[in-house]
Amino acid sequence: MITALLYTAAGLLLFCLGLWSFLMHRPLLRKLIALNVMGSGVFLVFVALAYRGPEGAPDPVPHALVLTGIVVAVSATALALALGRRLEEAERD
Amino acid sequence: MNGFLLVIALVLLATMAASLIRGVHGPAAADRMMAAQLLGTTGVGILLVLAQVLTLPALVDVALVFALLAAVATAAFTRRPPDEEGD
Amino acid sequence: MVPWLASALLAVGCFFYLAGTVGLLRLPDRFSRLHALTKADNLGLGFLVLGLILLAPDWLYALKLALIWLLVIVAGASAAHLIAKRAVREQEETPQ
Amino acid sequence: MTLTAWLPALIVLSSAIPGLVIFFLKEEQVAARTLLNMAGATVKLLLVGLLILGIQDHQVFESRLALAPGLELVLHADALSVLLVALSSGLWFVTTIYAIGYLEGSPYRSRFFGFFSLCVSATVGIALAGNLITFVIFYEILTLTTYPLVAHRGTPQATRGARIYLAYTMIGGVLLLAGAVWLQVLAGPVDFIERGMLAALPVERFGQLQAIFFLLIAGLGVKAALVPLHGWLPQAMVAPAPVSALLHAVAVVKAGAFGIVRIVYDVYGVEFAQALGLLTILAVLASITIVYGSVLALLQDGIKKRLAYSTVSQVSYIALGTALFGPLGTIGGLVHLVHQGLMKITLFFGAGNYAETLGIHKVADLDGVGRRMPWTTLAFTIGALGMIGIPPVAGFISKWYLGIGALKAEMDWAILILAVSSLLNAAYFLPLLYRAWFRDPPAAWPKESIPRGALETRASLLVPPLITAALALALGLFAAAPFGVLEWCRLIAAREYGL
Amino acid sequence: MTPDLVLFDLLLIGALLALASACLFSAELQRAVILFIVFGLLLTLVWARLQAPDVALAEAAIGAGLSGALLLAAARRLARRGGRPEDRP
Amino acid sequence: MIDTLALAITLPLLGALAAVARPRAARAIGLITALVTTAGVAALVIEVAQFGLRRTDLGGWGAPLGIALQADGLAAALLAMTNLVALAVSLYASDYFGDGPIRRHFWPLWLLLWAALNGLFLAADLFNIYVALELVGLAAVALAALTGTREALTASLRYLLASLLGAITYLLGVALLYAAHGTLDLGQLANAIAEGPVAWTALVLMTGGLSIKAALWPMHFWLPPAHGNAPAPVSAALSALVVKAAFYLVLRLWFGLYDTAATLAAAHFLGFLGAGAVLWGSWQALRAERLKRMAAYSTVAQMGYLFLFFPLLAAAEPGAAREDLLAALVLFALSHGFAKAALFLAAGHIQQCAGHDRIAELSGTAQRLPATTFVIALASVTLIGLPPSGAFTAKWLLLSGAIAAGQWWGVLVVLAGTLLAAAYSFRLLGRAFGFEPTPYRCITAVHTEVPALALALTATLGLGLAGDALWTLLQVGGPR
Amino acid sequence: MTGAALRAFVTIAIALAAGVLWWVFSLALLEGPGERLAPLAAEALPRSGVGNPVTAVLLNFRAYDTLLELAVLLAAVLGIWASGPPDRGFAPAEIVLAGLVDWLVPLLILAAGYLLWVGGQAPGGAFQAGAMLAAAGVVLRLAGTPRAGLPRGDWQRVLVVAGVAAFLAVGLALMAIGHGFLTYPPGHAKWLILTIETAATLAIGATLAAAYVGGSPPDGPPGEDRA
Repeated sequence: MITALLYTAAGLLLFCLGLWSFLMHRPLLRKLIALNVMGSGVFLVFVALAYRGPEGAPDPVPHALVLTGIVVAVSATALALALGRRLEEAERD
Repeated sequence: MNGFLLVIALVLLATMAASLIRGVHGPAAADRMMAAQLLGTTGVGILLVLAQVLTLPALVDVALVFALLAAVATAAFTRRPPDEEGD
Repeated sequence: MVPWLASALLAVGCFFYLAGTVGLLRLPDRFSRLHALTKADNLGLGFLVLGLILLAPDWLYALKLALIWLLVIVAGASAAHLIAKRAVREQEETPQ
Repeated sequence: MTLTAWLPALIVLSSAIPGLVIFFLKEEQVAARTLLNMAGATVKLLLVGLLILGIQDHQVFESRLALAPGLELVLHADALSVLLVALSSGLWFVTTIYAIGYLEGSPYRSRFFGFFSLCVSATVGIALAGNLITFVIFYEILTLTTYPLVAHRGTPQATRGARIYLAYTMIGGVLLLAGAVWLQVLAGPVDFIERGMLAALPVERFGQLQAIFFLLIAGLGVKAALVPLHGWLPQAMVAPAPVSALLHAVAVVKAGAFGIVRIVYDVYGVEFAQALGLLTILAVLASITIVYGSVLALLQDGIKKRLAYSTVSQVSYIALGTALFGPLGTIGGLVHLVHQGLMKITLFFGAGNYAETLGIHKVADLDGVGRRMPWTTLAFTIGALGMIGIPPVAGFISKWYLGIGALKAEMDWAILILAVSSLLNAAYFLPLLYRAWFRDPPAAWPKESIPRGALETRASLLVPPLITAALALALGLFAAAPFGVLEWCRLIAAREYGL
Repeated sequence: MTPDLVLFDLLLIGALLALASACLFSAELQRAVILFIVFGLLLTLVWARLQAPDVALAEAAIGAGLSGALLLAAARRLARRGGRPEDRP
Repeated sequence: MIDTLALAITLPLLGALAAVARPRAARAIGLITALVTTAGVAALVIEVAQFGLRRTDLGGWGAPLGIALQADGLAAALLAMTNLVALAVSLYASDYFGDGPIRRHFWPLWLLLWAALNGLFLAADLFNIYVALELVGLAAVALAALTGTREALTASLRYLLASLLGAITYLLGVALLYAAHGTLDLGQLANAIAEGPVAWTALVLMTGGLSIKAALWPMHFWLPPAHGNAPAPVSAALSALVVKAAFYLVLRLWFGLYDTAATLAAAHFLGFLGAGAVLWGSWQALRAERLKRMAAYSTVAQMGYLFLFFPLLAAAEPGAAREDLLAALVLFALSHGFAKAALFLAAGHIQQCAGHDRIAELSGTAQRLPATTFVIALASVTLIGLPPSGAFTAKWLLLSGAIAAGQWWGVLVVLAGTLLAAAYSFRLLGRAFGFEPTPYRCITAVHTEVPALALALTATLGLGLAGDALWTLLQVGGPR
Repeated sequence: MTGAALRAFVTIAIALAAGVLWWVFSLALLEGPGERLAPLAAEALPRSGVGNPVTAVLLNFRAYDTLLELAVLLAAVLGIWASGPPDRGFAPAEIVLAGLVDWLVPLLILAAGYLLWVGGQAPGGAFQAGAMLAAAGVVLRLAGTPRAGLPRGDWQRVLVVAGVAAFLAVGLALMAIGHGFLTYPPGHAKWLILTIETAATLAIGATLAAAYVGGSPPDGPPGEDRA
């Protein structure tokens, strides 16, 4: 249980750090990284609460949710970067 | 045995944390990439040890993926578009 | 006997890792750092893998471990080259 | 399907459906448009005839549609609604004829007639509304459908006038909405019932009821042009003459005045309103408006502007009658609802004829117009004399009953108001008549666009004022006739006072 | 629960948070990107430690491969444009 | 066995795949899919109306291990609106994009969005909602960027970032609920959740995340530029449907999942934000220089009205009064959906014909584009909340509720919002009759105006006069 | 409020939020149901057709989530395609990199196949395998292949939709024969899942690689070259 609590705390801290950075920075890339860190924090919370000691088999459902979440995060990042690139081109013209 | 392996993992993690300093401080991008390279290899090591400690053979696969993709990351880091490519 | 040997190998691997890290942190110029780094981490991982192979439950597992080491060496060599090139370029642009 | 359940809805739809169809007609399909308009107007008159016959037969006409649980659209025909339904249907018929003549050849007539028909539908809906929410619904629809008519000409003045009109009526609408909802929260669904339904509420809510009354009156007062909510009316004069006629005589101001009547009699109940002390305040408001409107009318040199301020003043007679506690005052107010409509529409038709035929807009240009356009001027004269209250025109009847109503209600000061107002009426109408009949015509009219043929102007422009003037005269001459307007109003008053 | 493991956990979490902070507070974009890639690496170790090898595989595969390459490319473009990209949305 | 619940999601998804694979036929595929999907959803809505709650366990596992789809009256009502609007938008888009190059990007994304929206309304699982929400978000962002102008791209990026932030925050709330109760199924959670800090925090996180997506003031900042710069059919879908979907989830959470635990103070807070949205959104709409911007700010305001219902709903005892309020809320949302879509479609038409949408330079639309002007007028009637629209009925009930609860500030906000809405609507309509016409370069084909007209008429006459049917539909197992 | 004050306010608020969140999550973890869905999943695993519980969740118990997840990926790449043509990419690789690519790409593809196959029984699966394929694409593009090894034109489009298409085909076919959407009949689950996973791997690989290329693919009928 201590492990789960420890990693949950880490996840929440990542979430809050990411949120802070998201709110404080304007560049797209920074906001994206911040969002990804926030996402990682949430995923960490999920995985931490799936953990049930060194002996017990972990709960597979949160793992599956996190996998789905990672794919979603990658998709969003890729789309954002593509839009950002397009915007740069539009601004250059 | 597991206790010793854990100590190994711990030491490896410590070296990793230490090399993070180079990663953070740089000064140049190449220095960071070197740090990243070392971190990757150390990560592979830790994963292999963890696979043993936690009896999770799948972590060896993770290490394999790591090893394969480290090269991809380095290539992505070093390549530049043609208009900037020095050579 | 085997566990002892394995432990020894692992400890040696660990030492090389440490050496590599110290090199990365302490060596003054970029290219010597690069050399220290590649040598150290290849050797470090090598001994580590050797130690773990001794503990491996089956041959496929052992084979995978060996494969990983091989991969890291080859990829590491290429990577070192690429990074070196980049470092040269950076040096031309901004002196260290 | 029974007729009693459908007739009120059909009366509303008989102008709404032609209106909607007309939108889709092409500009040059004049014949089809005229046919539709006149067919709709005729059908509506016939249906109203059926309704009146049925009501005398003690049939109950009611259409219902549930909007939500507890919110129903109710169209219900009672004696009071028949008054406004008959007035608006009749005048719509006449005005349609007039508008066809007036707008001949001008652009975007499909749009105009479409909204024109919808506007009448809304008025009829207001007349037939059987509960407060239905009233509010049609009241707002009326705003929406008259706005395009005011803006129709598209000139900057028209746009501005329409904007001011909208601002006033929207604010009024919002106040009315607030009052209506509040009342419904206090009292449940507010159906219009003779002698009202609020007296049964517990005493501690009376304060809220007073507040609601002022909200409602403020909302209705905008359309009824109670001072100081009248500001839109003179601005809306930019609309084409048939629209002004409609706004002033039938639709908009009547909707407001009719609403006040409904609220006082069929929501609060006149006795309860008296008990709450609301009537006196209403009477004061109405009196101020009457005098103020008349004074301002005197100051105008545009004919239509003068008529507009006259409307401000005259419509408040209805509110005044409503506020005079006692059946006689009620009768005075109610008959004036009809009488003012007939007389004012006659005046606007006349003013429209002067403008359209000869380009006359100012009082000063009226010199000698009686010789060039005797029939129009005759109708105009009847209307003006009625407004002043000279017998035997219908306006006299209104003022007579208002006067004795004021005595009965022990509001003697109201007599003074009536007297002053009549003097002022005379002061701003008589010079017009004098100029028209007794001054010499100028060498050339400002802009003579319809040459004199067999008739002084187009037949479609001439016939409507003659009809309405004749009616105004007839209502005065034969006021006591059975089934006349006066008798009808007596009936309503008797019921409202539980006599 | 062995104390070593707790020590390992603490060290790992400490490194992770330190890295995240360094990455998020970094003044320079390209550095932030590289640190973010390294962050993914550490995160993989976390997943491994928490017995989530599937997640670790995915993180390793995507973080070092596609995601890293995408972010590096973006950072490079920005660096090439030279201007401080503070005016971006 | 034909499962209409699954069909509502799979049909548009299939269409999207076909449109990706065969871009040259994208338009035909899109139109066929639109018709088929609408028919399928119509079947579902009829099933719900006739047989009551529909639920299906995907994969046959059942909650909590598997995922269920569920349609109650509330879901059916919103599905009906969404699919009708989407059908109209599709018909309009087929003319708007024609055979131009954008069509091959538009159709697949649009059908994906459609599928995701249907999925959201049917979702009965918290994590599934997250995935569907992200699908909605990404597809919507990609669609909003289709014009490719600088403004559109900037706006889309901002939209994307806000949307991702909302989704992640929501997901953290989901994690908390899963940690506390070990299930993700809405029905099971509704039974499990008890008042306390855990339930509270989860609600705050999820509501916070969703209200960014629902553009609740002051988290609306991303909406006006994104909706104002997207292609017209996309704006219509975004404003009418996408924010509505996020709002629907908030509603589900508050009055389906939480019911007992949601307390008055928090609902009041949302209500205050709603009031802020009404006033600020309307004021900005009044100041907007462009028609589509105005419409977008109007969406901010209209979303505010929806949140004004929250304190009243939370205060009302279960019973008829509460059901009335809930139905009024749904009626409001549906009316706005139809009307706003109509408004944006009409705006797109004007933009195409005039070459711009600057309100100050749009004169004489009543003469040159009478049907389009009529659509705008009808839509405005709903936005202002005038009779005979459904919004009027809803507003009446909202005012009743506010007066009955003694929330006079709510009454004032509604009345002020009404006046402001009238003011911004008539800025354009007032110019419509003007006689210095803008050069309109369009010969209007009648069929291009039919979708918008149908939407506007539905909002104004259909929902206004037949709104009573909604009460019956909402009886089907809605939030208690 | 000044900028600095606002920043301070936000910082403090977030710090407080972090504390509250940790407290609340601890509460949830300490008081929450110890087992959650783990025993249910373990109990249902034998009937799921696969041995890896995570794969069982992803492709059987919560397959619908995965279907939507693939749709999210599709939406992203469609959005990227809509953002115009890709840039030119990189110059042909010099010798070291080319050598690296020569052995790395086959290995990556091999690894992808391995992860896909092993995913049924052990950690691994479609997404991880797809990511390896995508990594191969990334390396190829870095080494100077502009389209990252993706097929031209319509085949690329077909590849990108393959995952969702396989899911839908299986799901709807099952529904049509009376099993319910995505309800695998006992005994067939393993092969149906493997079919879906194979298609999904190809689709994910192609999609992610296309996302890295970053622009719309050249259009034209299959095989037709309009580059």
